[in-house]
Amino acid sequence: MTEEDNIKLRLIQKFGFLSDKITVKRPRRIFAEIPLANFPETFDYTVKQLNFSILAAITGLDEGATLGFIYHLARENGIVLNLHTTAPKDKPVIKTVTEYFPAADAYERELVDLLGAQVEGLPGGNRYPLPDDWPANQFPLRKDWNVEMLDKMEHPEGKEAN
Amino acid sequence: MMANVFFNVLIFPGFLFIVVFGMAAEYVDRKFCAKLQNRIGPPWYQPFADLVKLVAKEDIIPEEADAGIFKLMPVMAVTASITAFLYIPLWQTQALFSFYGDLIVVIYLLTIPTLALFLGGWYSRGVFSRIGATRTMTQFFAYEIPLFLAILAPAMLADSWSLSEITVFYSRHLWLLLLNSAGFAIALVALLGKLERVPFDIPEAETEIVAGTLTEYSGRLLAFFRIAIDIELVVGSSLLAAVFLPFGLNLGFTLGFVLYLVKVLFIVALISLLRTIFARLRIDQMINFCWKYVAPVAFLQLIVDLVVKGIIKQ
Amino acid sequence: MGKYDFKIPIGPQHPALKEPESFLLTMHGEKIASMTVRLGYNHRGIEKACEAQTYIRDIYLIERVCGICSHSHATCFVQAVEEIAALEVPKRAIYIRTLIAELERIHSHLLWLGVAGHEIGFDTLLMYTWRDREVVMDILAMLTGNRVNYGMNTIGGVRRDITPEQIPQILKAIDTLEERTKYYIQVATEETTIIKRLSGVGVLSYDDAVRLGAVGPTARASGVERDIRRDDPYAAYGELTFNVITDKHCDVYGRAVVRVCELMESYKMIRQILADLPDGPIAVKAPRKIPAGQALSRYEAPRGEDVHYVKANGTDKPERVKVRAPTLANVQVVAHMLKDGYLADMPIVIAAIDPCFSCTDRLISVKDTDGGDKNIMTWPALHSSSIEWYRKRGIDFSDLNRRFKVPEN
Amino acid sequence: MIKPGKMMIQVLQSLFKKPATTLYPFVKTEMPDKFRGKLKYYPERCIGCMLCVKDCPSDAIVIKKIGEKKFQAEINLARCISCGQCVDSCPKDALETTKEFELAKLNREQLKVVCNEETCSSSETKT
Repeated sequence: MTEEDNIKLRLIQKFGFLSDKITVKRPRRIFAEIPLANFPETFDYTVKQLNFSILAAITGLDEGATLGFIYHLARENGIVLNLHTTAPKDKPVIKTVTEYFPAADAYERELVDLLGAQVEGLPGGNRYPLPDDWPANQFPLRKDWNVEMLDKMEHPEGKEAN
Repeated sequence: MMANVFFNVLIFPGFLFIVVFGMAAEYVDRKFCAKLQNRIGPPWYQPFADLVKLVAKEDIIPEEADAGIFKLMPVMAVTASITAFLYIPLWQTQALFSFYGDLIVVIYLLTIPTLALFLGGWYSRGVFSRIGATRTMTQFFAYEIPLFLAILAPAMLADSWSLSEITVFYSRHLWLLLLNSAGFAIALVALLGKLERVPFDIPEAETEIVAGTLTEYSGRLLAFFRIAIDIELVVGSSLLAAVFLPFGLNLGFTLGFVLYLVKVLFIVALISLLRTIFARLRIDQMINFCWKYVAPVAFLQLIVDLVVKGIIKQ
Repeated sequence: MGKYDFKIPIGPQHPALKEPESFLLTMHGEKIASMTVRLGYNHRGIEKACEAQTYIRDIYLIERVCGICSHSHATCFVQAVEEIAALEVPKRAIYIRTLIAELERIHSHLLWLGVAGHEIGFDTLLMYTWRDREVVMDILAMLTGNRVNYGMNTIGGVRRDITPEQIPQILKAIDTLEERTKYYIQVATEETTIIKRLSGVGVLSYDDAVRLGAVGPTARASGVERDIRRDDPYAAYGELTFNVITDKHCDVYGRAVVRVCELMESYKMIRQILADLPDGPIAVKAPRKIPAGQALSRYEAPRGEDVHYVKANGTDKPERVKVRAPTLANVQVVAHMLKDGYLADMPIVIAAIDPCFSCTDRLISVKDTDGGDKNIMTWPALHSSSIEWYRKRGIDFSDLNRRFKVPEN
Repeated sequence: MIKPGKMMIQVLQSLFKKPATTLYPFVKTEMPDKFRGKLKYYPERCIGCMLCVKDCPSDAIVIKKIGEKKFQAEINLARCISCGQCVDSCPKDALETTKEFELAKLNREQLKVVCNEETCSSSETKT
């Protein structure tokens, strides 16, 4: 049995609800769908027990009614586990993973700025990557947003950008 | 008589000559440096073109700066270095003006451009200028004493505080010059610090604090500072040439003058060479280096000169 | 913040930074007490723009994420697309891609060495390394046509072939570069001022490197043995033999050593590639519409791990393209490394991760808006104001355009 | 092994070497053969398939039909990013990259090049 299948098996053994949600696309690439409610425990298990010690990136997706989040976790030997979870657009709340990976800070800020996700427990700091005077509720990576909206966008009057 | 003095001060070998020679020295420095770095380098008129460009630009004085001091300091720097130049023997043993103790005056006049840089930077009130100004001052304390000691040692041996008399003494005892070669090296290192050249360009370290003290300067005021630095380069090199290389001073005007130019440009080339082969030091490393190695060697030079003086007297 | 502490802004415009980025340092004399980073000044909307364009167009857009590692981003992207479309890329194409990738690494590392020299005030090192870098730039120009943005990749292969006459030229250039690199190794390990400025500066321990997720040479200089080329082999790296260079210095000096030694490995790899360059076609025809699917592609760029995620929806435009450039992972580390350091060491510590902020920021161009802040001058206003300034002093530049006007056709 | 001034020897050797830099605008540099510079358009070969227009990443090229089997290309050099994709896409080799790279003009209008059978003969592309 390959290492990828072994990881799949261990995940299914631990979390029964994942039985048909994990696919091994090709060597070293595993994709898994995880319900939002079970995400923290699954994430904790993968990082701490399965030794996925590198967070390569977090991708945010606009999937119509929901926002998708993919956590690309990697092992030292090159195996990547992509944990995909979704949150409804009207309540796009996810928990921060900065306690596991301090570097996740930048990726999560991107989700906040570009997709309008709300990340619980994200430490304070400068926003990234949009300018400080960017208007609220404008999320460029959402599918209903297009560049023309930039022209119609109200420029906050009198508010000085530092 | 009066007309003669005016000619000497304003045209030759005073203001006009030294400004032109300063720019020529800057050109030699830049071109030689470029050659060492395997580049073509600037054309001969580049320093002059830079000057014209700066003079044509608008002077911007920061709102928060102390306008009086901000404007005064570049002029101070230029005048002080030109004044110092008049007391240095150039192509003969006699300087244009001299009196007993002019060595001390020249050394002090040479510190004025540094002080002017410090004050100008400090009163610009910009954050980078202030860091630059503080660094200028910190560095000043590190190189100034070795420079004093290095120039003092030959003076002790010559038993005179007048630059002209020192050159007279050494042109009679040429072999004694070899004794001062350590002093020459130290003075050269200190001069690097004074001129803020790599490895001691800490106060204007471009990648750290933009342009250091000169960050807020622009237009004519910056042009004045640039001239002052060019003149300082010539004056410093001339001082070193007068104290450490005082040979061939009785060849008459033409030959002597050419020899003088060669000497100064040799020292300028040495400075260029030094600045191409080192990285910039950090301010703490620079102070460490100056106090740990340069100052003790300078003291040693002083002691050697004192001992030799004792032997000669006997 | 203590009584005598003060703040200095490094950036968005600063000579030490080649691209706009802002670091606000709280200083305690010459020492840095703390700092905050503000990224995002180079955000150009590339990820959003990718969604609006076809795959073919996206290659060139992605290539322009960064000028120095353009081949890295383009390769990373096309690999993901090829994986989704299940394309069988010809072996020769894969080898040519790898060749360009290694040549790019050489030029990037030599560039870094020069920049590092400049940051510590050693301009001679800058001039010399950049002169020698021209050798590899000429080779890249010969193989691909251009010095940067090579445009070598296309979905399903590469766009240009290598002729047999070019191979000896590449080998000759590699020999020259190898000799020069040996000299730079000597300089870096022997020149006193370089050692003084680099060692003990910007220390990042092994544990911190792992915890903060450092990538590339920055991580390897702290003893973290991570290299995507070996761990997650892509392109032809699975068939090449090379060493992953690590170093135990954990400081800027270690990072310099790692980069210079990696150059030697790259020369080795290029010789292997040219020796076993397979024959055959250089590209397969790719469909315009990519079937639905997703792929994650990882790539060891000169600066560290580059990650691209592509999601396709069956049309000729991607659903989502995500780019994680190496600098975004490393910039987190800089704040840690700068703490309690000297201001003088700030440029070299920032430079030591070989930052590329263009890569890091990728999204939205902000249009200049009239009104708002009155101090902002538009270009025509600035132009007429400067003409006015000179006219007051008796110099008239206003008809310059007329005199310089080039006759129409 | 520590040696201050390690680069001294090489630096002094440089004095007797030819400079590595050139005086560019006075000394011209030759571009490599595969260089992707200004585009050259052959109107007589064009069949109006619009593949180049479709694939251009920066919308720099527009092909217009000006008569029976006659086409003209409007190339905006200010937009062109010199990727050469149009040349790859063209099925009839009606486009070609040249070695010309000094394209700076005083205003943007001059960067718009119109090519048809009258304005550019098959061998020469005029600006």
